[in-house]
Amino acid sequence: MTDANVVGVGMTAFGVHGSTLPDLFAEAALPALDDAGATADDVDAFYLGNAMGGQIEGESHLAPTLASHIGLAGVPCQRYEDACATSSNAFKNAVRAVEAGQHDVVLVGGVERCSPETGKETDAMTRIFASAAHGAYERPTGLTFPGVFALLTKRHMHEYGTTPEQLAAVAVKNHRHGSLNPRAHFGSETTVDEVLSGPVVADPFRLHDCCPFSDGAAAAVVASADAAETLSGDPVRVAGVGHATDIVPIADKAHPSATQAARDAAGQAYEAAGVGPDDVDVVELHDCFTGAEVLATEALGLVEDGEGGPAAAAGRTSLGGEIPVNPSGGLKAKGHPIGATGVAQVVELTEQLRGDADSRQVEAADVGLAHNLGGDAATTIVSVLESVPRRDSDQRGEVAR
Amino acid sequence: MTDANVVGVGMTAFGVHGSTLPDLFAEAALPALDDAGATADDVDAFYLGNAMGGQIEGESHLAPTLASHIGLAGVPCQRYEDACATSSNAFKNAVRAVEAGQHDVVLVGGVERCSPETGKETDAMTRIFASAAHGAYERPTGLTFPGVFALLTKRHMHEYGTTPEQLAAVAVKNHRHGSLNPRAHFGSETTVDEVLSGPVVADPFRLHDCCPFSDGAAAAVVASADAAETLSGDPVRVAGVGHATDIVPIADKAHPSATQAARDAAGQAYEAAGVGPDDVDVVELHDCFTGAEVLATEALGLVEDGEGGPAAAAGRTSLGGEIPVNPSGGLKAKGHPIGATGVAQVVELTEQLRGDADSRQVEAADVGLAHNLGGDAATTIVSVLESVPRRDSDQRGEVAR
Amino acid sequence: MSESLDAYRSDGRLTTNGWRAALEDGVLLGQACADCEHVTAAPKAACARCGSRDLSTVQLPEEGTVYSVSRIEVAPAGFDAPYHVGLVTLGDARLTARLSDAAEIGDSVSFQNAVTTPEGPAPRFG
Amino acid sequence: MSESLDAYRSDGRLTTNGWRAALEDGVLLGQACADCEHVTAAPKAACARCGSRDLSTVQLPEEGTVYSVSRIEVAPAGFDAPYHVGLVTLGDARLTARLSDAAEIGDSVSFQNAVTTPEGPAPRFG
Ligand SMILES: [Zn+2]
Ligand SMILES: [Zn+2]
Repeated sequence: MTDANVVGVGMTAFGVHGSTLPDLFAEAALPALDDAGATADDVDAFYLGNAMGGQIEGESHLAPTLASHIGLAGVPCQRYEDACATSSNAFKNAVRAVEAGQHDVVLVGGVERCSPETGKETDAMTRIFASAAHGAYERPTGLTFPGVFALLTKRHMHEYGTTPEQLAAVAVKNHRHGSLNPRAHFGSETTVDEVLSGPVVADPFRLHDCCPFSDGAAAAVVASADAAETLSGDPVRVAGVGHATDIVPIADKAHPSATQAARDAAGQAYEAAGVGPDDVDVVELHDCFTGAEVLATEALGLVEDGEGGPAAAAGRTSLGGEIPVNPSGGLKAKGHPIGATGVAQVVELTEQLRGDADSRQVEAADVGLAHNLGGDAATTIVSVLESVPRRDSDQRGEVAR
Repeated sequence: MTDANVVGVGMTAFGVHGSTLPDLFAEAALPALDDAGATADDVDAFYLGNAMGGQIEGESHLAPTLASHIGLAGVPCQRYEDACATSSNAFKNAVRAVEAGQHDVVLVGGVERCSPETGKETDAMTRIFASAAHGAYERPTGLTFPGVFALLTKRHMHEYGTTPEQLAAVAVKNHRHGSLNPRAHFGSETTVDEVLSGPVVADPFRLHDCCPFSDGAAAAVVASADAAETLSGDPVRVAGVGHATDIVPIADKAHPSATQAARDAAGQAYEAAGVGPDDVDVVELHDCFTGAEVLATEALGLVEDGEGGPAAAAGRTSLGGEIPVNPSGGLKAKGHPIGATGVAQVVELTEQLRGDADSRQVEAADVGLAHNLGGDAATTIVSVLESVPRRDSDQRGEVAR
Repeated sequence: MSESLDAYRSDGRLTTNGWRAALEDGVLLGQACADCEHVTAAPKAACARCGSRDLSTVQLPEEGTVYSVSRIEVAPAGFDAPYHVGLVTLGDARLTARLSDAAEIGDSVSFQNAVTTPEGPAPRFG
Repeated sequence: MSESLDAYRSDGRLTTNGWRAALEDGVLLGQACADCEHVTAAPKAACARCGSRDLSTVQLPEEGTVYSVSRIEVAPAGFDAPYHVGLVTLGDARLTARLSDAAEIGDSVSFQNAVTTPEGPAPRFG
């Protein structure tokens, strides 16, 4: 088994785009290939994440269409869909294929358009997002995706005393981080008062507790250790990937607010990487709603159970705090084009571990963790990435020959 | 690298079903587990094919929902979509994970509902199927899926003199085969005259040149060689899987009627299996339209280029002929619930190679080939399966201990 | 299992269609696992906790307590907000339901009827 | 590339939106690959044959011959059957188009205009 490495990354700004999915994806994929120093000929396979292109834009069979669009026709292509964890699932499978030696260099990407630019307004998009809930059992109750996390968060508030002000602190932090990220959907800061005075979406969540409907794309080139030596992109090592699926529907989960799939996936990823939560320097996690970040910081072992809210309010998870969470702004401020989100987390961690994250750089970031959740808290994929000492580029040129 | 084996299979009848997708899938998956002699605890991962559940039934995140429904909650789940090649893509990735030792026993399955029972009539379903064409370039012309294969077939008729009567012979053969298959959507035979007098769908295809809108599910348990020893299901060896992607749109393909992706994927599969077309005893191939079968028999090397039509008319590809194609009835007569089709081909081949195919059994079937095509002839996955000498079951019980 | 519940089963199993039909008849069905004792309020082909297929169809209690609840103010197409959705503890089972009024965690609620929606029937508690 | 085509390009590339705008203006745009000489009639970010990004935007010939054709009688929602769809050889390129009349392979056809559909504009030949 060889190590898999991320050797190139690219992404569009997240926000509102009028491009078609192929054009939008090209804006992420071509820069990722360039960053890797890879040409189309170097790429052996394509792993695509797109969650809802069928429902939103009437598109299927997108992987071959996108491959042709960016010059990769010929290679085996596969599209993954696992709700909001869609492109992390593509990433996991790409990493596994490289680790097994089945492919040397693969392109992984995600793309989605969810903004009203697609012609789908809030009520239509809310229904489409609800397609990830249990169709016969959960959807008839009128449960929405904010509603799923609202149920988990309300229970967490009951169990641990988590407060609306602590939830708002998560939004304030992620907006502040997002204001440092030129690719973020929201570039402005917010305040606890502003969050707490917004309109309710699904109690306890108000508008600013929720991520926006975004368009965007993200891509990464994953290469074996040998192939990484022949490419010019600075590698980041994929140290471990965990993937677990909890029970659907949420009512049947043993302890819904524990988000067990995240605990299981994190345990797998930590074990594979040989690290623990204390070793992690920077985290990109699935904050589709403020409460989701509170639950995730606990499930990942970054803070004690019940301490997610107080930790956010105390700044422990801020840039400059003890464990910076979502320096990109997270889904909350960076945006959440569903199928692009998982790979966008990998893009951010790669830049952080390379030391290229500009004003949102986490100091001495050597171990990064991505947490991507799909469906009614049923699926989680956790990836641990590690920095690789920069090789002298002259020497490297010779190694490659 | 270990060999991957199919150790258990199951499928529903294809046709019209009023069940939900989870219930329909259970009707295939639970029998597949039973056929393998596997319990839920034995299964390490789930690979699902579902092509258009979002557009047809407003469903996403189906893999975890189906896993929970049949008792597999916890295992990593991934959904594949690659238009009509959807569940072959799931199968390929499942086989690769087993070959790499990443999982020992996995469940692969596909499910789809496409019949009017879904509430979607012909025009709506025709638009949904067209979602697999190039969105900005092909769909505005009004190109449909019958239309895609009509363009390829009309060109083939021009190039080689293939006739409508030869196309009709494919339909007649596959209806005859389907009449021997209790799970087939169409149980009745047809005639060349009946085919040629049907209403035109997309010239040169008339109604009986086209596969029906079907509902159904299929499932297979794939296991490593070691794991297969511990399970009671009779194994069939996966000798090779090839996967190639041609250019989208069809206008840009070098020679559209050659279906190059099929040639490339078949080449890979033959090489991996160490066999050639002459070694193949039984074929399940992608006859979404009669012309597609003609093109595929040539691309797979079963007949010379240009001989696909005459070969069908002469009975060379019939049960009892030199190379029986689609003994199940194929997509044409067995039916084509999009996301279930690829795995259903594996189910049929497994039964054929085990010698369990009753009145449609191909004699001395030791090498089987499945060919599954997706999108505008852009994607093809070809799998070669081989029979394994039946072990004495008493001996096997001891080996397992 | 009571014989009267047989009408909602097919091939010895509670399917989703049977579960829905019972709900529309005002009968709240669940399944109890013989192996791990998990009781689910959702129609399943196997136990979601342990994978067993040894499930008996049971009628769920109609009185329970609110486990969690949210007031939905932004609804999917086809639904009119606001409304309340909750997780309700019913004996050994936990159920997802529409709540007819605002409620707090721990409140007692009882089964009222099935609410009809574009996505099918859902149990309503209040 | 003629300077007049620049208006349809953004960031030096022919995007799908630019290709559509040109088509609606009666201008049939394609892209020629500097590396393998493949000419495509579809908007692409790279050459579909060789992967090169060195594509120049070109105006396609408006006269061509039918490469293949089908009369569609069962149409998708939003389209009225019957109508004809063809692959048309235009110099070094091959184009997918609506044909205004029945045609045979080898027939000469010429570009007429853009037909407006629920899926966007398509070139019409006849
Ligand atoms: Zn159980
Ligand atoms: Zn080229």
